[in-house]
Order: sequence, then structure tokens, then C-alpha cells
Amino acid sequence: MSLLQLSRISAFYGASQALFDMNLSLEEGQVLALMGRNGMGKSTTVKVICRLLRARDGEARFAGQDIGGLPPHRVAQLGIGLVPEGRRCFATLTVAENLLAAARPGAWDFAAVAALFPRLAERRDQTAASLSGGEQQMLAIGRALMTNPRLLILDEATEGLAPVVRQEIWAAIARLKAETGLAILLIDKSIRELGGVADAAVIVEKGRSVWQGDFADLDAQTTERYLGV
Amino acid sequence: MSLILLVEQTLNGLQFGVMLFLMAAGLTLVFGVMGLINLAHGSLYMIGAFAAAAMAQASGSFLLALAASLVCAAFAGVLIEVLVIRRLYDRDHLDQVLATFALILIFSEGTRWLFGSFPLFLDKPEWLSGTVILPFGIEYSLYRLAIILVGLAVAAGLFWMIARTRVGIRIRAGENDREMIAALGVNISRLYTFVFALGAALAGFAGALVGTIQSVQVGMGEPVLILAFVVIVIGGIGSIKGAFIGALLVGLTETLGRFLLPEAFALVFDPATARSVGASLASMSIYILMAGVLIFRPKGLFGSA
Amino acid sequence: MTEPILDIRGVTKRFGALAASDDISLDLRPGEIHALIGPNGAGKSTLIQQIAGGLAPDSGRVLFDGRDVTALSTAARAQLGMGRTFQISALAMDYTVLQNAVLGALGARGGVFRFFRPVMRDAALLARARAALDEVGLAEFEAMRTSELSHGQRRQLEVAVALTLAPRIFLMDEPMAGLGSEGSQRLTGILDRLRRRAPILLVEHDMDAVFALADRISVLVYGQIIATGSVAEIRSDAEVRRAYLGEEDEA
Amino acid sequence: EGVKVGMITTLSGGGAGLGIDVRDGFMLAVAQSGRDDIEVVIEDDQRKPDVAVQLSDKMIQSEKVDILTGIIWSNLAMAVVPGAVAQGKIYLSPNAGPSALAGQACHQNYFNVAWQNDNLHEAAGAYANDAGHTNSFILAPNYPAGKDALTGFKRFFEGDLAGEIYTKLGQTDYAAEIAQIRASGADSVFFFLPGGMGISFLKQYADSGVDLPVVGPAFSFDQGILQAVGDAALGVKNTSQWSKDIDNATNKAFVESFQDEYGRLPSLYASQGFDTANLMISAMEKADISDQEAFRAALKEADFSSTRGDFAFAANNHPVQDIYVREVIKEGDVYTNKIIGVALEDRSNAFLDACKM
Amino acid sequence: MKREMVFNLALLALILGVALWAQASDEPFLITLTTRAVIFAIAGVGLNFALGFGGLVSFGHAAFFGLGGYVMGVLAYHAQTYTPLFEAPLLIQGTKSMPVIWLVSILLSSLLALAIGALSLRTSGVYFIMITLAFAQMLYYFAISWAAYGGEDGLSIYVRNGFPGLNTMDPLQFFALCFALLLIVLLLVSLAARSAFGLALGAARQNEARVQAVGQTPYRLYLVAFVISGAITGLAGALFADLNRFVSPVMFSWQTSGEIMVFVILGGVGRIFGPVAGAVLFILLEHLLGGLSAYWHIYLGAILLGVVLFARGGLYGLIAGREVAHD
Ligand SMILES: Nc1ncnc2c1ncn2[C@@H]1O[C@H](COP(=O)(O)OP(=O)(O)OP(=O)(O)O)[C@@H](O)[C@H]1O
Ligand SMILES: Nc1ncnc2c1ncn2[C@@H]1O[C@H](COP(=O)(O)OP(=O)(O)OP(=O)(O)O)[C@@H](O)[C@H]1O
Ligand SMILES: [Mg+2]
Ligand SMILES: [Mg+2]
Repeated sequence: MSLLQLSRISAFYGASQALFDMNLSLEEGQVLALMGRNGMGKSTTVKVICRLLRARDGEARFAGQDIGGLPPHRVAQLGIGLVPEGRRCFATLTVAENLLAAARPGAWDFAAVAALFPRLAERRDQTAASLSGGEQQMLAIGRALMTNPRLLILDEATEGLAPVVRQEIWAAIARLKAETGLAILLIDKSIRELGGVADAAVIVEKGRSVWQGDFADLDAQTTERYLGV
Repeated sequence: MSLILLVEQTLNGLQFGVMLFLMAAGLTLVFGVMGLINLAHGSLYMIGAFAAAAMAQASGSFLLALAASLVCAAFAGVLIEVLVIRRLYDRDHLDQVLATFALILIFSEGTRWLFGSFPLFLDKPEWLSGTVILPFGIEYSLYRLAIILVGLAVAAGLFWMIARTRVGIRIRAGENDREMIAALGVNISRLYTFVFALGAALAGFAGALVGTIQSVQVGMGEPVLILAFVVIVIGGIGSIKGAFIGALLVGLTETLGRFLLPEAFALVFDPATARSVGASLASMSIYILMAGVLIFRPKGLFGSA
Repeated sequence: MTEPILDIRGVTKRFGALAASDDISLDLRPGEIHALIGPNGAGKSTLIQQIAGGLAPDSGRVLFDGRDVTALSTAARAQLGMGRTFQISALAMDYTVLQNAVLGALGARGGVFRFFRPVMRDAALLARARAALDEVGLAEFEAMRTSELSHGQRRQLEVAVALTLAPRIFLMDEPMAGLGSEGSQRLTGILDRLRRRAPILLVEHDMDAVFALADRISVLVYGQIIATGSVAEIRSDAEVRRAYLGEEDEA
Repeated sequence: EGVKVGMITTLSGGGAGLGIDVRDGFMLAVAQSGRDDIEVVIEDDQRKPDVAVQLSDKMIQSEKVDILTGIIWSNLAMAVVPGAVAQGKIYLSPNAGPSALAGQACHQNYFNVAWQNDNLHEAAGAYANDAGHTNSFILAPNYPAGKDALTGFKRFFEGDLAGEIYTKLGQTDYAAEIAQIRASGADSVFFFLPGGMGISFLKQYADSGVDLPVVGPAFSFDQGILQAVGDAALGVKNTSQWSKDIDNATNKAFVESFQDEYGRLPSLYASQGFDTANLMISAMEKADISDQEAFRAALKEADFSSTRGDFAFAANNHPVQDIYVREVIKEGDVYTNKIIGVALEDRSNAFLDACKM
Repeated sequence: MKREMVFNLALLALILGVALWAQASDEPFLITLTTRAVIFAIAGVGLNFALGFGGLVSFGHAAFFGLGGYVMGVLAYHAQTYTPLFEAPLLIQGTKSMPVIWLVSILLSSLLALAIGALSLRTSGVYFIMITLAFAQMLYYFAISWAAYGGEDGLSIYVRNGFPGLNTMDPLQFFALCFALLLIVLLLVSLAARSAFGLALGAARQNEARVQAVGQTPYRLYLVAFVISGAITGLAGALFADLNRFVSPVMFSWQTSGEIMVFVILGGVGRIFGPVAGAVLFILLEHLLGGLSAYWHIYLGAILLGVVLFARGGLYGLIAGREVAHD
């Protein structure tokens, strides 16, 4: 049984519909790339998974449980760690406090995150607002890991990062995948880099999942058609 | 004017400041931490005082009365948080202003309906009555001394809770981004209910402690509310330290202003004019202080956000 | 050699012990795209801020078109012709896309203190705004509320507003961030054309775009410029590879 | 033909107790008169002058009342009374008596059935002399009524002033003032701090260890708030034109029937409301309201039996009456007042000359 | 957009209708009550200009309301006592002419708003709320102890001031005057809201950095908005004092600031007609509930609470939809 399963999800922002018929399934330990052009509904799908947006219709299951009716914190406690679009670090809190605020018991603790991103340890007592964009991105990833999730969701997690750091993060994702068996849902614009880690892919267009399959099966025609490259 | 009197007035100013801090602490907590403008804070203060007066009447025990103030105000806090405030976190400040203004109306008239239109009796216990002699031979009320100590303890406790504990960190995180902290698995609703109840309990407690040497009556909360807002704005919103320093500043300005301004004007004007002009200026002094502080430090003394 | 239109001389900015800008000198010449790259936290946005006027340098000067603007406010510099985009979108979220663009056009034209004429009926402003939206590909979204745009669409709007200003120079802080591959390509095309209108100081982590666009590249590390040169020079600079590019180039 | 009365008084918010007492006293007298030709329209002014003005417009224009009454506060009276009497209505004041309405702005249609604002303070000054005080510290809030209070006290007090200060209106903490009193070398204190201000002051004064004798007008020692002051008030001397132990049949009957009717002891304000209604009823017996001149003359005769005993109107339609000194005592569980003497006999007011009526 | 327009017109028709009906059925008090609502509406429209369009939450608009009131009070007082206001450096007499009083009110309120705004706009958010309150409170305490003009007792003007060609003591004529002013103010404000200034001001409210980046200074936009706002509220103050023929420090009190704010929120923040709906509803509630019970504030509170909780965006949000109209 899938770890995460979305079936026929529809969702609205006020009166305007953003998701029409969204299907997606993600297995334990799998890395799934969620792809699509700008404004097609990737982030909206993430919001539905994390219950930050209520699905009007359809079913969302995580770890065998229907999460459609749960409040966001309950869903998170089931083991979903979110690195949201735009980072959303707690601006007035220090780096250490940002991490501590999210902490739940498990293998990931401050030391482990500091090992992954040494820069964060250096900036430990600086407020998140004063971090550079890339530093904030690292903080957001570290924060999600601190919840010790079963599923890590990275929505544009490498946006605005320097190439070296991006490589580090991709390496870190690959390591997470290899060493911990963490399931990961990835949104990123770089198909090349996604290809390095992703097992499977889902493509969204105008709020519908239009393609799902092994990442390896993505051919140039498909990407040209749905992603414009 | 003797030096002793000046020292005594300074002490009075500090004491008044600590008293203000008790009132302001809960407000700055709710206001700074949850980003909620709670005009009904004064009503919670009143509820505390009325609960204490009723309990003191029924049981004759001051400690039970204080306990009643804490419990009743906290309960009222939980009630309004769950029924009203909770729906307002993601609204702008204005909706909060209107809703909590409505709550003032309900609470004030509700209290009057329950307890009648006349002030209630609430007095300090025997063991806190009388005066003590401080250095310089200053005779000082034991009860006021006790208020100072309680105020300091509350300040320390709150400071520790917000700055050091996990709960404090999460509360502040929620202040930055409520949705995000929830998405990280923290039950922010429950946390906020807790904070609101704590703020309410502090307000009620202040109402009982201060009401004991003031008058327990409907409408007692509004002047205090304004003062408390002045205090936390001077200190910088959300900062417990700021509220504390702000309270002392306001306490000193208010007390010394009332005392010194008429004397100062007497050096220039005839006594009658000096008294009247001095008193007028003294009435405005804390507002002048607040405006002055904000003009030079637009985020208050310790404000960051 | 043409005179630089933007000339930064010895700008230094400290945050406590950290020198976010450490005696930086840099210039921007007509017709060029000058890319500023560097690791996260190197001080790129801080420098842009100081150029745009949001942050005052501790020392050093910013010359714009030969004029010392170090003491001027953000608004004054914008009026002189500095157009900028923000790293994190700064838009009027309750306004429609068109209104945001008209706001830019209005800012460029001046005459904000007019109280009686409906601004959204002003043909000149509308034309200018629509042209900019069209250029970034947002034309069909003009009636949408900005808060309803997706992240990437907001980035596009950010660029469109800068376009409406018809500035003398562009300061762009990561305009590609958040754009999909298609969007990036499109923007790359836009910027390529744009440089003829006004030179661009471009902060960007998207190396495909930088290498495709830049006439010159400066590399900022720990508040200092460690190298300035052509694409080829920078690509082959060992120091830059170590500090910033990593394996990027080999792929 | 009957009389229609418009009562504008404070029935909600912090000052509601006073308005309620005036209303209850007034309505008790109306009920006791047994007359069915008196119609009373009651409205709440919320203690806001603009609301009071609005209500008076309503009473006059829509309700078409003959007589207005009920206002508690001087500032509200100043807002309403000049306009009302100018429109030909009779106004009977059951409480407020600002000096302007006794002097320059006096009017033949305006009758004050309580006191001129200065009266109780004047009596306090007179009493201070009798009690042998020679160096008094005096304080009041910084607003017109407060200034009037200190002026009134000084009009009769012959001793020196150890200090004279104005406090902030609505002030609740008096530590600074009490410290000044302690340091001033005064032998007594006079204060006028109505409502909650007085409660706070007295409690804090009692707690401060300063035990100079205190004198004040009845407002801070009245039945309604005395219970809230408690022991701190015991023994304090205060001046009042009424007390529940004034020995006459009307007063006895009033106190008894008020208690029967409402289950609480009447206050000063209740007695004023009661007297106001009885004055009006006495005039109704002599004249018809439609003949306003005759009705006014009947009012002026003040031919009713007042709870205070002798009562007459001075030339400016303000009372001429005895003002008593009372002491706060405890009767069983209840704090109340006992008359200990007369401070001023047949006191009129200081503004007779200013009134050109 | 359409619906909002219909509602606007219905609202104005309602106000006018009530006044005319009251005249026909000889209920002058009802006209007075309507006039009161109209004047409060003007005050609210004034506040809304700063609060709704500029996001400047002023908790001190009583300062302008009160100042307008005192301008009327002081000028009329001097006119009625035949004493000059100043003799040196130049002789200034009182006046009982409404147009002059209005002009002076608008002028002085603007100046006061300029001074208060210039200082207060250094702050923002809650600090702004409180600093504006502080300035109003200073004026309040000043007025209370300003013995020359009655202190807390206030000033009574026995006869309403005059307007050429009208009998202002006639409730309907005075109403007509106030209503006309409301219409003018509404017209000017709705023009300004759609103007270049309105666009820039609204943008500053939403994102200051954006406005700076297009070359405008938010501070200047705010200050102009605040001055306009203060001037309108000052005019309302003068009218209110004339309605009551009385002015007192209560007009300066924080409760007054709060009430004006309630009109705005109740009606719908940032809606041009919002404060009109808010003021009408508030006066209506006050009038209807007042007779219900001695504890009528409880009902009032409950209704206000209901509006906040269930009618987002105030009455206008409820009736005309949530979208703020842009064209
Ligand atoms: N808060 C919102 N309110 C209303 N509509 C929204 C909101 N956020 C997004 N939308 C709309 O929903 C659609 C999907 O947006 P979403 O953010 O999911 O796109 P995305 O695929 O993540 O795009 P991007 O790559 O640009 O981030 C978009 O067309 C957008 O207009
Ligand atoms: N107000 C501040 N106080 C303290 N440190 C600051 C402040 N602003 C920025 N910094 C620090 O200065 C450094 C430079 O930040 P800046 O935002 O300019 O980086 P950047 O080069 O733009 O990085 P990125 O590419 O990640 O956006 C960072 O280390 C940041 O933490
Ligand atoms: Mg997205
Ligand atoms: Mg940056």
C-alpha cells in the first residue's frame, strides 16, 4: 500500500478552482518528482497534503489513514515534514530556535542538522530574518528534518541557492534517500537534477495530473509538451 | 521639598510602575505573542476583581479570593478565546478591535447585571495591613511592598517562559507564521488558548491585587487598559522586558510628574496658575512620554518586530 | 571605453563583526549585463540594497550617471532611473496584476498627487502597463488579483513592474528564482533584449542564464569581489569553481 | 390635565448607581402620591453629554414632555439645561448644580432641588473650623467641579492650607498625594473625589499610616459606595444636606418605604429624587402645567414636606437648607452615616448676586 | 460592483427617506437622529480615508472631531458674548456663520493632522494606533482643564449658527445641509480613491518597498491622506457641535475615537460608503436597543460581535460581496 495516496482531489481558493482531478501515489522510501509549469498546481497539491488547504472533493490518505479531516498539526505528526515554497522561516526567532520549535524526538537533532549544513551552526544565534536567502533555505530544510518525518516534502527547496550549495543539497537528498529510506516529494525546476534522485514523477497541468510513471520513462516529447523544454 | 519626600515619591513611582506591569504583562503576552489587540483585557481585569470580591465575601479568605480571580479570569479567557478570538487570528487588527470592543460591552453590562451598579468591597487581609519602616525612615505600606514583590516574580517568570522554554519558542514561532508552525506538527490552537488563558489569568490576578486598594466597580478596566497599552507600546510590543521598563517609566513619570510639575511651575507662575497648569500637564505627562519615545524610537524601547 | 552609468566605489557595510560588503568597487556600463554571482550570504542582496537606497553603506560612495547618490532615498533613486526587482516578491497583493503594472507606470511618469482623475482610465499609463505585462507573458492574467498568482507568476510580474518604469538601469535580484525552465528561458530572452534599453546588474544563481546572458561577471565571496571577467574567464577560474560553481560546469 | 415628565439619567456604565437611585427615589414618590396623571419617560444618557442633548431633543420634540429632570452630572446638565429651558420647558435638577446655572445662566424655569455644587464643600469648610482644624490639606480632581469644590471649601475655612493639589480625573493611585500629605505638616485633610476615586483614596489613605482627620462632602460616603470602602471610612466626617437619620416623619417614612420597595437603604441621591418628585407633585396640586407661570410660582413656594426638613428656594431657585455633618459608623454589618451636628444653617448659595432673573 | 452601487444608492435613499418621512409625520426628533447619523458618517468617511485606503489605523481621530467642535464652540461663544478672540497681533472676532466655521475647522484640523501625522507617521502598526491615541488624549486633558472655555463642562451655544438663506434651527434644513456635505465628501473621496493618489496610497498600504521602488515616498502619501482625513473629520466635528449646540471634551475622548472607528469597521473598511452604513446601523441600534432593557449594551455587544464573526468585511462585505471594487 502506498505511503501517500491522493485520488481525484479537487480544491479551491475561494471561488476559483486550482485542482480539478489530482491523482498521485508515493511509496515508502520513494522519491517522487512533482513537475509542471508555473501556476499549474504543484504547490496547491502540497498544501492539500499538509491540510493547509481543504480538498473540496476526493480522498487523501497517508500511512493508511484518511487525512482529509485532520487538522494540519495532526497530519504533520503522522510524519510529514514540509519545506514550503518561499521558505517561511520564523523571522524573529534565531536559527537555533527555529529548529527547536519544530523538534520532535528522533534521529534528526540539532547536531545532525548542523552536520548537514555547517553554515547553520555558525549562524546559530542570528535571527532568521537576517540570514541570506540561501541560509534561510537551509534552515527551512533543517527545520523540516527536525520533525523526524517519514515523508519529506521539498517545494522548490533549491530555489535561490548557489550552485555549490545546490549540489550539496542534492547530495544530501541522495544521501537521505540511500541511508534513511525517507520518502521524499520533490518539486524543482531542474529536470536534470531531479533526474539524479527521483524514482518516479507526476506531471500536473492546469490542476490535473496528466502523467505519472517512472522518472526514467520521461521522454523528451513529454517534457516538451508539459514542461516546455 | 525634602529629599526624603523625593525618595519616597520615587519609591511610589516604582511601586506604581510594578502595579502597572502586573496589568500590562498579560496584555503584552497576548498582544505581542499572538498579535491580537485585545481591548477586552480590561474586562478580564474587572472580572478578576469581581471574582475576588465575591469570593472574599463568601469565604472571608484573601488567598481564596486571589485564587478565584485567577480561575475565573482564566476561565473567561478560555471561553472567549474558543468562542470568539480563535476566529480572529487571521483577520486584521480592526476586526479584533471591533470584536473585543463588543466583548467589553457584554462583560461590563453583564457584570453590572450580576453584581448591581454599586462598587463592591474588597480589602486586604490583616496580615498584609499596616506599614513597615524602610531605610531613611520612610513609612511604607506592607501591601504595596507585597505587590512589588509579586510583580517582580511575575516579570521573571514570564521572561523565562517566553525566552527559554520550548513552549515560549513555539508561541513566538506561531506569532511569525501560524500556518507554518501548525504544518510542523504543533497544535497551535491549543497553545494559543493556553497563552490567552494565561494572559487573562494575569489580568484577573492584577485586578484582584490592585482592586484591593482601589475600587472594584464596573468600568474599572478601561482606564487601566489604556495605561497598559501605553506601557507596552513604550516598552516595545511583545517584549516582557520592555513592558517592565515601560511600566516603571510610566509609573515614575505619572507619580513624579503629579508631584513635581506643580512645584516647578510655582517657580514661574503664581500658585493658583501653577497648580492648575502643573496638574493639567501632569495629566498629559504619560502621553507626552509615549509620543516622545515613539518619535525617537518608532518601535518602542525594546521593540523589534 | 564607455563611461560607466553606475559606479560603486569602496562600499563597505558591516553587521556587527560581519563585513557583508568589504570595500566593494564595481561598475555597470551602458548596454551590458553585468552579473553578480557568489555563494549564499556573500552579500549580493546587501549590495543591491545599498545601490537601491534601502540600506546606507558605512563607507564608500555610489555614483549614478556621474552623480553621487549615496545620500538619496530609495524613492529618489528610483526617480533618477533605477529600476529594481526584489529577491522576495514585493507587490501590492490586493491589487490586480494590471494595477500593479499601472502603479509602476505611474511612478515613472510622476504626478501621483492627482486626486480627481480615475487612474485606471488613463490610456497612456494603461498602454505602458499592458506592454510590460505582454512582454513577460502575463497579459492574459491582467485582471487577476496578485495574491492569487502562483509563485512563478509573481516573479514575472515583478519584472514587468520594473519594465514599466523604463529605468536607466535595472537592478535585478534573482529574477529567475522560482521560474520553471520554460519561464527561465523566456525571461532570459527578455533580459537579452532589455540590455539594449538599459544595462542590467543581475544577481542570479541560475548559471545557465548567467552564462547565456552576462557580458561580464563579478564574483562576490565574503563581501569581497574575488574576480571580475568574461564568462569564459570566470568559468575557468579555479577559485570561483571552488567557492561557488562546484561541479556545475562539468555537467 | 396631567403632567408628562422626561427623565434623562445615567442608567448604564460606571456611574449607573447614581442615576438608578435618583430614578427609584423619584418613582417611589410618584407611586406614593397615588396620582395617575403623571407620566414619566425614562432614558439612559450613558453619561455622555451629546447623548443627553439628543435625548432632551427627543423628550421635547417627540415625547412633548412638560418637565425635564434626572441629570446627575454637571457637564451633562450644562449641555442640556440651557437649551431645554430656552425652549420653555421646566427643568428640575435632582443632583447637579453647576455654578453657572446658579449665577449668570440662571433661569426662571430651572429649579435645583439638591444643592448648588459648592454647598457641601462650603459646609465642610465651616465644619473644619468648628472641629478646630487650622492647617488643612485639600485636594480635588482637575476639572471644573473639582475647582469649585476647593473654592467652596476655602470660602468658609478660616485656617491655613498646608497644601492644595489637583489630581487627575479618574486617577486611581494616590500614593504620591498621600506622601505629600504626610510631609506637609497638615492637621487635617479635605478631599473631594467622587465615585471610585474616593474609594481608592480612602482605602489607600487608611493603609498609609497617616491618620489625620479627614473631611469631605457626602459623595464619597454615601450609602451606595460606603460598603465598598469598608473600615477605611469609619469615623470620617462628611457633610450632607440629607441623612437617613434626620428626624422627621417624611424622612422616616421615606427610608422605610424605600427599603421595602427596593430592598436596600436609600442614598443621598434617592432622597433627592424623592424630593424632586414631591416638589413637582406639590406644584401640580396648586396649578395646572398649562399655566406655566402659575406652575412656576407653585414650584417656587416649595410647599412640600422634604426628607431634609425645612426646605425653601432662594431667589435663584436653588435650595436654602441646613447642611449637616455626619460620621461614618457601622450598624451591624452595614456601614452608614450618623448625624453629629449642623455645619451650616439655612445655607443658600454664593451666586445670588450673579443671577439676574 | 453593480451590487455595491445599488446598495450605496439605497442607503442614501433610506437616509433621505427617513428624514422626509419624519418631517411629514411631524417627528422632528427623528430628523435630528438622522442628522446625527449623517454627521457621524462624515466623520467615519474621514477616518476611512486614512484607515481604509492608507491602512493608517488612527485611534486618535477624536482629536480632529473635537477640534472641529471647539472651533465652532469658541467662535460662536465669542460671537455671542461680543468678545474678540484675539486683539493682538490682529483683531479676530467670533462668528456665527457656518461656512466660515467650516472653513476654519477644516483648516485647523488639517494643520493639526499635519503636525500629528508628521510625528506619528514615523511609527507604524500598533505603535501608530497608540501614538495617535496619545495626541488625542493630550488634547482631551487639555480641554478638560481649559477653564476659559468651560473645562469639562464644555460650552453651550444657545442658538445654532447660521447659514445664508436657511433657517438652521429647523431640523430638516439643518439635516439637508449636513446631507449635502456628506454627498460632497463622498463624491470627493470616491474620486480620490480611484485617482492616481488613491492607487499609490493603496499600494503603500500593501507594500511600502514596492512604492519606494517605483519612486514614491510612502511617508508623503500617508501624510497627505492623514491630512485629508483629519480635515473631513474636523468638519464633522463642527457639524456635530452645531447639531448639539454644545461642545465638550468628551468629543476628544478615546471613546469617541473608538466610536468613529466602529462605524468604519461595522460598515466595511476601505469601502467608500462603508462608514455611512456603519453610522446608520450604529445609531439605529443605539436608538432601538436603548429602550429594550437597562442592560441594552449586552445586546449591542452581541450584535456587533455577530457582525464581526459572520459578516467579514462589515456590512458591505456581507451585502455587496467581499471583492473590493477596482476599475
Ligand atoms: N492563495 C491563492 N489564492 C488564490 N489562488 C491561488 C493562490 N495560490 C495559488 N493560486 C492559483 O492556483 C493555481 C496553482 O497555483 P500553485 O501555487 O499551486 O502553482 P505551482 O504549480 O506551485 O506554480 P509555481 O511553479 O509558480 O510555484 C495558480 O493558477 C494560482 O493562480
Ligand atoms: N540586518 C542584518 N543583520 C545581521 N546580518 C545580516 C543582516 N542582513 C544580512 N546579514 C548577513 O549578511 C550576509 C549577506 O547577506 P545577503 O542577503 O546580502 O546575501 P546574498 O549574497 O544576497 O545571499 P543569497 O544569495 O543567499 O541571497 C549574510 O550572511 C546575512 O546573514
Ligand atoms: Mg509553487
Ligand atoms: Mg540575496
